[in-house]
Amino acid sequence: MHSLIQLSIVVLLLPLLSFVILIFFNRRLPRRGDFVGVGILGTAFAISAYIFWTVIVQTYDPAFRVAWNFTWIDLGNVPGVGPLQIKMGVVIDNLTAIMLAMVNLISLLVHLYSTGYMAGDKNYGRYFAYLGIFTFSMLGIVLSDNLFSIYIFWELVGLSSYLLIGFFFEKDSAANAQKKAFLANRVGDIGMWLGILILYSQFHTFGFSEIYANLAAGKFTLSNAWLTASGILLFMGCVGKSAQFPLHIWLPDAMEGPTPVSALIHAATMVAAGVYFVARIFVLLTPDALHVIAFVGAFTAFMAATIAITQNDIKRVLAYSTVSQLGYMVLGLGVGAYSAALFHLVTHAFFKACLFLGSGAIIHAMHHEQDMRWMGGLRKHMPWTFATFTLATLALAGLPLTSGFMSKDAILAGALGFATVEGGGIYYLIPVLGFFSAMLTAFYMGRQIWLVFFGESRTHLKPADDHHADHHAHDSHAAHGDEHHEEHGVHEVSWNMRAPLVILATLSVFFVYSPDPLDGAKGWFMHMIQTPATVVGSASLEKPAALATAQQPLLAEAAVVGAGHAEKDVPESAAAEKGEEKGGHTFADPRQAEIAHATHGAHYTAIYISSIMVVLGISMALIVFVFKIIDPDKTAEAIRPLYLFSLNKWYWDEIYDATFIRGSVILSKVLSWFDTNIVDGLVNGVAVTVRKFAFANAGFDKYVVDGMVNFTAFSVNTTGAVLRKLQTGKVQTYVVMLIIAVFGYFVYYVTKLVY
Amino acid sequence: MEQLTTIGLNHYLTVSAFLLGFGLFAVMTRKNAIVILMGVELILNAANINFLAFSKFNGGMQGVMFALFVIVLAAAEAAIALAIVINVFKTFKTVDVSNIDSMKE
Amino acid sequence: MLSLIVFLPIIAGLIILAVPSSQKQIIRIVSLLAAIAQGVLAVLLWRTYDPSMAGITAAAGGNPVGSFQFVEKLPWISLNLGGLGLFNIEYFLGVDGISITMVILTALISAIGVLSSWTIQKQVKGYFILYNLLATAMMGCFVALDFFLFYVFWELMLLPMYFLIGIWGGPNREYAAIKFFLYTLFGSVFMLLVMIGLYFSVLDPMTGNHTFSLVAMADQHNFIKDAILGPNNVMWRYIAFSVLFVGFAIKVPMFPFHTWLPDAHVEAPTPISVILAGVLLKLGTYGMLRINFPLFPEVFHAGMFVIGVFGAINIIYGAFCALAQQDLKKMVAYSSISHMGYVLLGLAAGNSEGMLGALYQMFNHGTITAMLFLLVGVIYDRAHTRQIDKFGGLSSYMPRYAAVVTIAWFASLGLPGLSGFISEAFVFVGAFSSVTTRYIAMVSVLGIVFGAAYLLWSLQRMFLGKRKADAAYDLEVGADGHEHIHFHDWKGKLDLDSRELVMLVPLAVITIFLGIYPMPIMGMLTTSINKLVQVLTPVVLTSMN
Amino acid sequence: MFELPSGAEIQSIIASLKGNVGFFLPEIYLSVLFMVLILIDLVVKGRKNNLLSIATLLGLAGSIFFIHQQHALPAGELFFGMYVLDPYALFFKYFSVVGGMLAVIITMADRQFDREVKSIGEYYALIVSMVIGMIMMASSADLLMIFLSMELVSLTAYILTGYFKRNARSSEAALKYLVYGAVSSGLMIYGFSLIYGLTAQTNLIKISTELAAHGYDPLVAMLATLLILAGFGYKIGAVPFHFWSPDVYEGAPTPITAYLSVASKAAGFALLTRFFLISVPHGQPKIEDILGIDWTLLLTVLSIASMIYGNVVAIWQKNVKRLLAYSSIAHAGYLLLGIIVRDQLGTQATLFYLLSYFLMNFGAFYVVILIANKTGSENLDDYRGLGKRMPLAGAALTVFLISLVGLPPTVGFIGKLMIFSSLLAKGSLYLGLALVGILTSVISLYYYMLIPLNMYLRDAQHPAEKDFNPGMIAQVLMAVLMFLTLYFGLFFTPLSDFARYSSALFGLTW
Repeated sequence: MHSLIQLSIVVLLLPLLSFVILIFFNRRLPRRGDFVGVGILGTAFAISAYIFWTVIVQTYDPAFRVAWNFTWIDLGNVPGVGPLQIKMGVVIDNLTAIMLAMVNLISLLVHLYSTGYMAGDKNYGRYFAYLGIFTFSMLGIVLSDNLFSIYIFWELVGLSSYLLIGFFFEKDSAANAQKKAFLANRVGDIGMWLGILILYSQFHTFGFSEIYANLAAGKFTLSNAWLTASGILLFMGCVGKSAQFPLHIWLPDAMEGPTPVSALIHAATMVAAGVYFVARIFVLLTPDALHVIAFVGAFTAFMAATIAITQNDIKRVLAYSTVSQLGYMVLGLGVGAYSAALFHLVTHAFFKACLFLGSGAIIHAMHHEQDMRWMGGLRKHMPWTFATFTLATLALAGLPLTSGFMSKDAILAGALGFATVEGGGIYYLIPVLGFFSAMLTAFYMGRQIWLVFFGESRTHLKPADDHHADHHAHDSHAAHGDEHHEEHGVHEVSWNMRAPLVILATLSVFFVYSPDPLDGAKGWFMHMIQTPATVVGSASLEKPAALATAQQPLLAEAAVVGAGHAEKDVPESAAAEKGEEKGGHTFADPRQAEIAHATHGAHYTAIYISSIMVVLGISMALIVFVFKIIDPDKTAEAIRPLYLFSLNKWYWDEIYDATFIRGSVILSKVLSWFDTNIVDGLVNGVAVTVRKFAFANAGFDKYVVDGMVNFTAFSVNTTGAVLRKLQTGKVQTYVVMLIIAVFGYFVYYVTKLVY
Repeated sequence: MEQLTTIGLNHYLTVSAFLLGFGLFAVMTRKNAIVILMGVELILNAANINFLAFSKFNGGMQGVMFALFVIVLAAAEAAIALAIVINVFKTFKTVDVSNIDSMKE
Repeated sequence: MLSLIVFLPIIAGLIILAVPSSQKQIIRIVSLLAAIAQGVLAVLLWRTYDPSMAGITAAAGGNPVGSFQFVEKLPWISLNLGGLGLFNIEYFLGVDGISITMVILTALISAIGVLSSWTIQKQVKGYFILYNLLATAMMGCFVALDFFLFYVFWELMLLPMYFLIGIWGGPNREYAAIKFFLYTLFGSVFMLLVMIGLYFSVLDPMTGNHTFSLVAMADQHNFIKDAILGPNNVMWRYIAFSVLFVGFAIKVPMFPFHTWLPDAHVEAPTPISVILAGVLLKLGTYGMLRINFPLFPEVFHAGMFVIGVFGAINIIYGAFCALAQQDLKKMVAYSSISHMGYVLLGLAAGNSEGMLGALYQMFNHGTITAMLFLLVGVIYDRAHTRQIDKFGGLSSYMPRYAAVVTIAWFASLGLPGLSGFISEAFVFVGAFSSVTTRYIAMVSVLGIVFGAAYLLWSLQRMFLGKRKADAAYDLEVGADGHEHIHFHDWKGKLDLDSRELVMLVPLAVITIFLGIYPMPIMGMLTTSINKLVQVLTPVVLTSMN
Repeated sequence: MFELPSGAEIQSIIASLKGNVGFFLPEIYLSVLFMVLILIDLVVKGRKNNLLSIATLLGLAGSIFFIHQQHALPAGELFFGMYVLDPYALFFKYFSVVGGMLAVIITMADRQFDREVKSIGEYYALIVSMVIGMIMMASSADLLMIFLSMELVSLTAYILTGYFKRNARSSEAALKYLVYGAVSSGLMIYGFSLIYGLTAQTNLIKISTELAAHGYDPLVAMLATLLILAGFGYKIGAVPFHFWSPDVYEGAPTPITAYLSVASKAAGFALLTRFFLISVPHGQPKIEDILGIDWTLLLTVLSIASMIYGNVVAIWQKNVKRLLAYSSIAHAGYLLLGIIVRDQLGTQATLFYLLSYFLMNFGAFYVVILIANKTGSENLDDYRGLGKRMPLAGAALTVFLISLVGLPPTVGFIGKLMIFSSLLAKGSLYLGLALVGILTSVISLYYYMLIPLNMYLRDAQHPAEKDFNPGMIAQVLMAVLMFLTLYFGLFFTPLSDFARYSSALFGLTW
């Protein structure tokens, strides 16, 4: 076993250890054991930093990969398949190393920060335990070498988020939010699970490398529609976790969790998992699947940005900005800008964590006031927070010299390149939405900065009733429960909350990633994380399905043999490949190669457009909020339908509520009714019939008339009229019955014999 | 003509059938327990006539023996029947079988 | 050894018969000792079981000993029927992979049931006698390899169950008990006919006589070609299969034969619910695996799709019905229906993965649902109500209880890391890999979401938020300034007491352990399942397209 | 008309009769017992209930010895074909005698006799005479003997049914029984006369040969068959000849009910089986062509009607004895199934079923009596809470009822198993019948379980003010019956072997 593997397993298990210790013993430990959590995470970070150092800095090899696995379940000699084992394992490559370091760092910072933020909560110890399992789950996703274990940790992330979002479970809103998050994620998960099933059903393995090898070898025997479907379905997992449309609804509600948790969820762990996962499966995505992904990402980016403009809750703005940024990443993956998307994932993780922690500091300082309308002027009271928050905001908006600029620009360049290669038309919608969202991002972040930090304090403007309600509705834990805040006391937070802000802000600056502030591609990140070659060649995919199936092995072989063949078959792509050569590697797949080439070409165009957009956005924010040339309220009035549309988040919650949720509840009631009344009723009906029949028979002796009617072939009325006079329980009627039985049958027999 | 002048098997059988019919009629329609029992006697005697007739026309002694035994048993049965009817009369103050119906359904 | 594990409870029952009924504690302890001894034996079986022996059918030459383990085969009844040869019934016990796990489960659940029965105060003696009878019958069903013996044990379960529900049950117990009885009897009487039909259709290769041996029946070569259920009599084979299937499906319970279950569960006392859900339901699917499918493999093959559809209906329908329930126990009951649907689906897949998932699910559902019912019992003991809306915020006041509930609930909804997940996952893997059930599997995954929905919703309504206005308990502020709650006439400990912990913690630990490392159970299953799949598929399974 | 036998012939006849007497010892012994009992009744003064009952018990037990002796004798005809001795007849001899003993034991337990009659008098003698009648029924091979033995049983049964002279229900039952029985036997004897007319024979075997050899008139044959069936159907209590049974079972003294429902029914089956299997010519390809009618069809109709009617109507009963009466109608249906298949396995199954029915029905009636002794009622409502007050009785009754349903591990289950086995051994031919049997037995569960339901699931309406202990002997007897019901449910080889051994009828080779 490679020493890095051993270390990575240690890293994986350390947070779990923290969870186990804290969940069982937190009440017996001093300070509820927060030092255990912080200490363990510190250790984990140290180890992962070492891994990072070894892999990224020392080895510096784009193709670095070590893997290890063990047999988890041995299915024996399965009929029709042969010996079959389900393996679990760990893989470390550059992406893993980076993600490990990032996750552990942010987690550590959140732990540290929480020691300040959560101090005094009655479930303080449990909180750290939850953080531990959250980190563990996320690390599991990062380290997994197969779909099955990814799915396991995927769900565990869901659980952890459930626990953390609902940490203040006494609040109904929190309880609702945690449920919503879990269920929305589950919907995504079933898609992902089906995707996994499609792949497993073909290859009888969950391992990435085996699946890709099999795919490349053309062993996928179903039609290509299935392959596309599997890609889209797997992407559904990402839609859930990374809060893409249409499952984005859970994320803003998840703000009910403690703010540091928001940082952890929305920056480093959960939402990143989705993007990370798509990156892992990137190579098996067919062009069709990629198109879907790209459109979903672009739409999400745009939609969330429009919503973020009108939100008043400081965390909600950030939440929607997260959704929007995740949209970018997904868009990036969809257009094939693999490394750019991951780059954005990492940069976003840092600056968004910074933003969330910063907002947490603000909320903390404001005594759990989250509404931006009642903030203002915090610049003076909280200089550290202000500085770091602003820096992170700039990065988010994508101003040059920040990390965000580089990564976002790379994605947009990819989108442009993609649109050109795909032949324009509707595909240009993707970069257009991307650029437009960039402008909106700059605008709403400008608005936020202004509302929070500049101007005068507007705390006193808050309506009293609202205030009271809010007080209970937000982060009010027991320790703060009775502490009504007065017109004072807004001051900078303590060091343990400040330090993480500073660290994260630092990591939002360009030089961490690339020497050239304008081109992330020149940095180590883009070098280490390179777009992998697809294993589902587009050439074969364009063939009619029937033909494709027949020729699959041949074509796949051709794809494997590589560039040489491709060059012969598709001459025009040769140039593209050459263009990409300086990127260090080539693509066998012509489409991929073309996109890479076009992306490269679009780099500067993207920079120009996006810079313009960002400037536009910021200036609009300035115009509206600083110079007050346009009154936001009046504008809102003027475009009220649009304003409400945005404020109410495009009414997705209402739509889902009216359709899926209410539909399910109604259906469940209907089915339950059906169950008790119809299904059970049928059975009881049979019983009743039997009893009725029994009654008829019991009355048989009683009302012999009727009974005779059943037993004889005589006319109902005449015999009935005669024999009705006979009464119950009489021996004579018995005798009559006897005689009728004997002679009746005889008459029947004679009749039959005669005719 | 022979049918009318010579008494053959059919005559016996016809009489027996009539007796059976009367017996059944009595058993089905009469209310008095005694009369019902008389109906039963008619049925038994119908059988007896059959036995004797068959015995005569088919040969063999079995029919005769049978008839003898039936007569004896009819007597025994009558004895028991009357005892029971008397007992019923003591308890119910009636021998009308249509009134004796405390157990039903 | 198997005889001992089967008849231990009945021995305990006989001892109890001699104990005066006022000595309640002695009665309980005797039962507990028997259950523990049974557990020890089960562990012993588990440790000495050789997972490389397949079971299902006999070894070469028709001898079951080479294939089954711990075989006990004694002549029991041997009648001369003249032209029909000998009427042979054997006392034939043995286990293979699919039964050893069930034996372990039964021993475990029986023991926990005894603990859970500690609070029974009414007619303790009668209760434990019936309980032990039930325990014997259940165990017997799982180890019997003679159809006749199996049937005897199968029917033997009904009467104790009837009384246990009927005497110690809730307000509507008469209805529930007779419903249970009639329903299950209805299912099993047809089995009797099929059993007789099979007897006349099968010859024991070792003796050449007709036989009730399930081992001999599992081999199609032993069928007489033209007998009533012989291979040439296709129609009757189909009918026999369907009839058997319905008989077992009632026990499972499969839609639309499930309506006895919610009633029975709601009325039954907690330990009986535990037994019912934990073990009895498994008998349905076990019967399918042991009898229904291997004996009629070609019919099974033809019916896979239908079974799968019913599995899917169970999964989704059960989940929806659970969603609508106000009574917690009823919800859990419907969740059982939903979860047994996974078993059906896995069986319908007909491949190793699906079958493995199904069997593993049987085990896990046993432990998890037992936990669920115990937890329902815990709260019912205290509050005397199970209405979900009569609670709220319990998490704050009963943290340990809430923690165990969370584990159980999440295990039930199939959270990874807990055993239920792996079984569900394998069921889906199997069902999807089989061409027949692929689309069914795609529909059934909806069950994952709705399963989560009803469980989380109930969790929220009972444990999260704050005390509801019309809650079943009072809120008061204690001397230390903390809020406490108390139930009206509950004298015991508010949170879980040690007895309850002793019941629940092992189950929780098993659930977690098997969720992380399933091989202790799965390892025993795989060989048998592969063999079973082989038996079920005369031709090589074409799952690769 | 007749030729008188010559002296030599008479000598040989007498010699043959003398020779045959050895084969007739149990009957003779029982007849002597009958007279001895009457003598004891006349001679002994004062209360002599126990003396009489013990004497009867011992006397009947003694007859078992004589019956046992007969195993050594070869199977064959006696008294010129009037009477046969074969294992089949022996079976019913044992059956009747042991049944009679149980009836005596139950009578001893029944406190109603103390209330209703001053002296038990000739009661036991009548039981013995009924035993004799039944034994002869099972052995009769001639229409005349059939008639005589049936009448012997019927007449004693009328008297015994009306034995509680001051009890209205008892008298009513006797009257109904009498009228119904008399008409039935009248019809049957008329049917016999027609058969005699067709064949000029009264011996069953000869009838068979005669019918097979010569022609017949289908109409007459049909009428005769139906009339005879009425007589047999009345004895076995099958629908539609069952009407007497609920009323009689309810009104008669419970021991008599038990005895009638078990032994009298069994004797009826003995007759029916023998008549059906022997006199109907067999060995021919299509039986219905021989006798002009499909006997099997008739019996099938009877059987199905009985199973459905008996079980379905029983659901509505509130009186336990009446409930058991209807259940006995249903059981007649199950028993008929075994006869319908017309083979050795079927006969064996019927005999086995009779044995199981013997155990469980006697057991059930015994417990009913014990309960009635204590509660004074046979109403279902009065059974509430009895499970707690009389635990053993409750348990025993539950076992008997479960056995009547046919659930393992009781002997009733094996009975049903054998019956259905015999049906299914014929392939799918009788599957429909088996289905009806199976389904109606599910229905039967419902009403049988009403009794345990009341005993255990419901609480008594009145607080217990008296002692519910039925006494040591009763407890032991109940326990023994219960144990046997269970034991033979698990180890039924001896019963089954016995039934198989007994399924050999004289004049018939399987």
